[in-house]
Amino acid sequence: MSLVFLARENLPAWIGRLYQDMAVFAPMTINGVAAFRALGQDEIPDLSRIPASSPKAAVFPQTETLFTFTSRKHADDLSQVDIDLSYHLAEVPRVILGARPCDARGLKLMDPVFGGKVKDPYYLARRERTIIVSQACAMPDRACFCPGTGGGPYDPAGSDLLLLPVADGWLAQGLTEAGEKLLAQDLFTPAGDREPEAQSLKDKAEAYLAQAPDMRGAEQAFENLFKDEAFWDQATAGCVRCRICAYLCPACTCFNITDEESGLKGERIRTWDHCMSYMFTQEASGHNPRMQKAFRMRNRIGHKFCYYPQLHGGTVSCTGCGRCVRACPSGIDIRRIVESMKRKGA
Amino acid sequence: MSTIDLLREAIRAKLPDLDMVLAWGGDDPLRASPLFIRTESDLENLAAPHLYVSNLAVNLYSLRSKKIGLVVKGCDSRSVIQLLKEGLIARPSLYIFGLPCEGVVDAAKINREIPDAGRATGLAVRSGRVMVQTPENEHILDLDAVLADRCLRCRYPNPLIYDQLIGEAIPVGEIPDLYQDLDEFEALSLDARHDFWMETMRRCVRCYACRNACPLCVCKAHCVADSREPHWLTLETNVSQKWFFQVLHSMHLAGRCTECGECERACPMGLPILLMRRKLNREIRELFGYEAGLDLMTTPPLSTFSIEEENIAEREL
Amino acid sequence: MSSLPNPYLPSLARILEVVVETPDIKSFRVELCDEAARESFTFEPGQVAQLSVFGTGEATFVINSPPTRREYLQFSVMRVGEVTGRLHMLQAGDKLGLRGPLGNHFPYQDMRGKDVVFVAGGIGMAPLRTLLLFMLDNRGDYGRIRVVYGARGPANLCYRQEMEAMRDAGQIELILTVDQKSPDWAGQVGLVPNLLMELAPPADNCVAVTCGPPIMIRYTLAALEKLGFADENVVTTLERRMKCGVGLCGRCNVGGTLICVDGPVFTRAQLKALPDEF
Amino acid sequence: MSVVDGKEPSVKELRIIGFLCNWCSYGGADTAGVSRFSQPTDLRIIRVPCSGRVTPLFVVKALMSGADGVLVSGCHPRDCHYSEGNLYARRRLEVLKRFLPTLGIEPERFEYIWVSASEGERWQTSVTAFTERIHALGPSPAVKVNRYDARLVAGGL
Repeated sequence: MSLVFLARENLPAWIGRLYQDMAVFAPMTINGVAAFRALGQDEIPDLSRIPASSPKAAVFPQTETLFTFTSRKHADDLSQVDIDLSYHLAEVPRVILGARPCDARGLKLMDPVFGGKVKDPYYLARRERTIIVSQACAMPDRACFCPGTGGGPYDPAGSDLLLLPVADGWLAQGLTEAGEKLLAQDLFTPAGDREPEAQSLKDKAEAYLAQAPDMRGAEQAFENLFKDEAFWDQATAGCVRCRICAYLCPACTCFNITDEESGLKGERIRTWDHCMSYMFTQEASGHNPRMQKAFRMRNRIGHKFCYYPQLHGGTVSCTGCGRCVRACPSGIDIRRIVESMKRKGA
Repeated sequence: MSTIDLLREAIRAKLPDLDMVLAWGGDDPLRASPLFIRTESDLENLAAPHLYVSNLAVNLYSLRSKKIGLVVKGCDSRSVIQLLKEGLIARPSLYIFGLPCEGVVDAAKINREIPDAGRATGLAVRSGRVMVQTPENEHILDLDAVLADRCLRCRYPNPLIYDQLIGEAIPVGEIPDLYQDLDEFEALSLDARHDFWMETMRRCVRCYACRNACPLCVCKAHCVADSREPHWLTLETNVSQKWFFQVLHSMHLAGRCTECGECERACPMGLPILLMRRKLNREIRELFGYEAGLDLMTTPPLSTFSIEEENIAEREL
Repeated sequence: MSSLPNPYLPSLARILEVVVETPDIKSFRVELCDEAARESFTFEPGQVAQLSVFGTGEATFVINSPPTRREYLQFSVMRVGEVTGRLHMLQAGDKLGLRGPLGNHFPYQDMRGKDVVFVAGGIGMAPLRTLLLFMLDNRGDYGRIRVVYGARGPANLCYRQEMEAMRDAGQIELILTVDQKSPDWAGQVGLVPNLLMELAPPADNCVAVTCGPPIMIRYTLAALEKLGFADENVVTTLERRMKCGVGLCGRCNVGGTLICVDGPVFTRAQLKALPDEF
Repeated sequence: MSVVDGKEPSVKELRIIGFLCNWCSYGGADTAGVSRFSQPTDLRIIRVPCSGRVTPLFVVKALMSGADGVLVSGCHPRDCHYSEGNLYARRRLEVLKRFLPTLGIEPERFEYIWVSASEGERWQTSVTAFTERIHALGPSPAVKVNRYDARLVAGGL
């Protein structure tokens, strides 16, 4: 497919037009931290930084209503109550703008979870209405390791449209029909001879990431180390059990379900959950199969690098985006854990 | 000998008597991570002192059954004092290496200053300047521009409790205006302050890193924020829930918080949440002349009372 | 609304009767409100369902009436937490939500022609009751049926009258036991695994089905191994904290196996292939 | 403001939560009622064992959940049934009152006072004054928060 050019100064106009037809999720930088959000009118995203959060909330919101329930008491017999249940699926089309290739891959990792044997209608309704416009990573940083998970800074997988950075804008490459459609605008001009410039940035980015450790093929090592409590204790020593790693992860999908009510009305909500929390597996009886944080970390690593790959043809549930590494308050680096696991458990 | 060599030797000498020593290490050029030293070989991973950004006291409560060696900066030592004072940890199971501190760099500030800070390969501090090396550039910054906020208003560069001091105590410099940021914030209109929290809490992802990185938040899995009975909070990630949690956290720290700033440093969204805690601290200072974590003897002001309160007027309607 | 079925949406059910089994266990006999749904509801012994108390939440319980008896679905609930606490406040006529059936079931086809020994502790009798009643309703298919069932005290034995009636009718052999002596108890005293060893059922052509607190299960499995039961002839049903019940929410895994969809029923042979994380 | 004896035409009632200690202020309110002192009806009373039971979070939670004002009332200092509960309360509630403006909430929405069981008249004047104050301030800060949340939900889809 041919490339077209979008000048940096035309980005706001393009977003303005997209905004007419769909919700736009894009990174906004505040206080030095870029995070995805649904843009308001005339808000201009910052595509220059690697966003601290992933855009997964666009398809899997941190909180969503599964259904509402309303109790109706019978006027003639107040002990008789009818309960009405109703639910609503997303209808508004949306575009994720400024996703990174690792983010697009993250959605691809979530798809088989929510669209497998059991179909999750809430996720699928959003997913079907979502267009992904990714920006290739010309400037990966030291926390990035996408090639080690099967991706790459210019990996087109999962994107509808890929923006390749050049000095004064982007070369846009349509990858799907939906992506191509977004290009049918006078704001885009022929790419001319800009392709070598984009190519050279790509080469540099890939060279920068050449040392990324391979996170794949650790299934056996994990199983071998499963009972090595000292290993997991050490890997988890600094963990303060916050939820950063799971909440910023483009591939984490675990969730909680709770009820909230007020008077005769209420709703059942689904919220992101986190496996490093003691409460995650705490049973009402008092029994907890993952009492210690080391066991919870073991499950976290196992899920991403053993159980998920065993179910999905060796693909790890990690895109190498590096967000957990960048933001961990204790500097825990998932690369180091998997590397030493592969070494010790070989 | 340099500070790091002194520290290494001090730890090496005490290590046989201790289950582990908590210090800072790792290979990130912009910040060190907690380093759990169990064997001598772990000592090779010690990082340079201007990167000792985290407060290791956060680990003490969960390790209270062990014999722990701990390296503290002046600010960290206040958390240790507060934990001891509240009876949450015991002094005999603790060996404290006190480290006079000239300030630590704040990686978030460097990230704001330098677009390619994420690619940094090295950092050096020399005579008030910070050199950050990246594959393409060498950036030079003023140290004051990238020091952690708490260092800019530091009054206790020397630890207030220790078994052994590493190197020489540092003379305490001029004490800057402690609450200038708060004064500026309070000069805003009530509505503007309200809106500020709305916009701030909007960005909160409710990861509880602020709570979990706090050395004085010791309720862990029993935090009321995670409880359904009583049901203080729902799991909804709307502004009202997130805001209420911040108030709840601040309130539970009133008269206990030492302003170590870990809540703010741990926040992945860079939210200025220490402000709330600082406000409570200022009021407690003005009302009761009290600051947390300075000594082992005084009672925290909200755990006691005076029959005649000097600074509280009778309220009438 | 979409054409996809919504796996999170419960059906409404009505409580027909509440039976007080023990001081902290009640059985709820419920039926689906919608008549067509009621007619088409099928399940296998050992499958579970999620019960909702709207406003409080959902929890997983085994359907402990057998599929052969269709007048109601029975769930026995021990009061331990938020949802079970609210369930215990409900009465006949109240409405709740029901999502199911979920999970796998007891391999009753493989047990045909064999002797069966049930080993249960406390509320762990509930899932076994399903299979027990199912076998009684197909009595000719199975050999000797023995039940070893224990609880803290006599008052904590669930379904006691029901099981004693089965014994008196000669349908099963029954050993009831309590942990501690008490003046109102003339029966056996002692822990379930110990009584099982005393009973020493021959492992030959026999299947053992067990459920109870984790510690009891552990000792029971050891006892069964000593008695010579092959791993594939030992069946248990597991519990985990569950939310979605359909394999998505991610908390009930043991290794890559999800208790909610791949379980809750496992043979010991299957358990041995899983990581040791119970 | 509506008034029990109906002398004043009612304006829209607001929601004011009163946390009253069991031993003094609840009695004071009762005395006011028994003496047939007219009082505004905006106050919803929650009886607590002691003003020392009132954590500042009760007040914040009430305000954030839609209360337009919160009044805490206990025994006079030195008169606490448990001898010192109100003295602890005084410190906590004073800190809270000074904290509220930093959150962008008018500190006037919250007040704490001491009313004994015999002070029916003092109760009447206090509750009337507080209710007037809250009416002057208008509806609760939660209204703004909820409006903000609703806008985000619409934007977040």
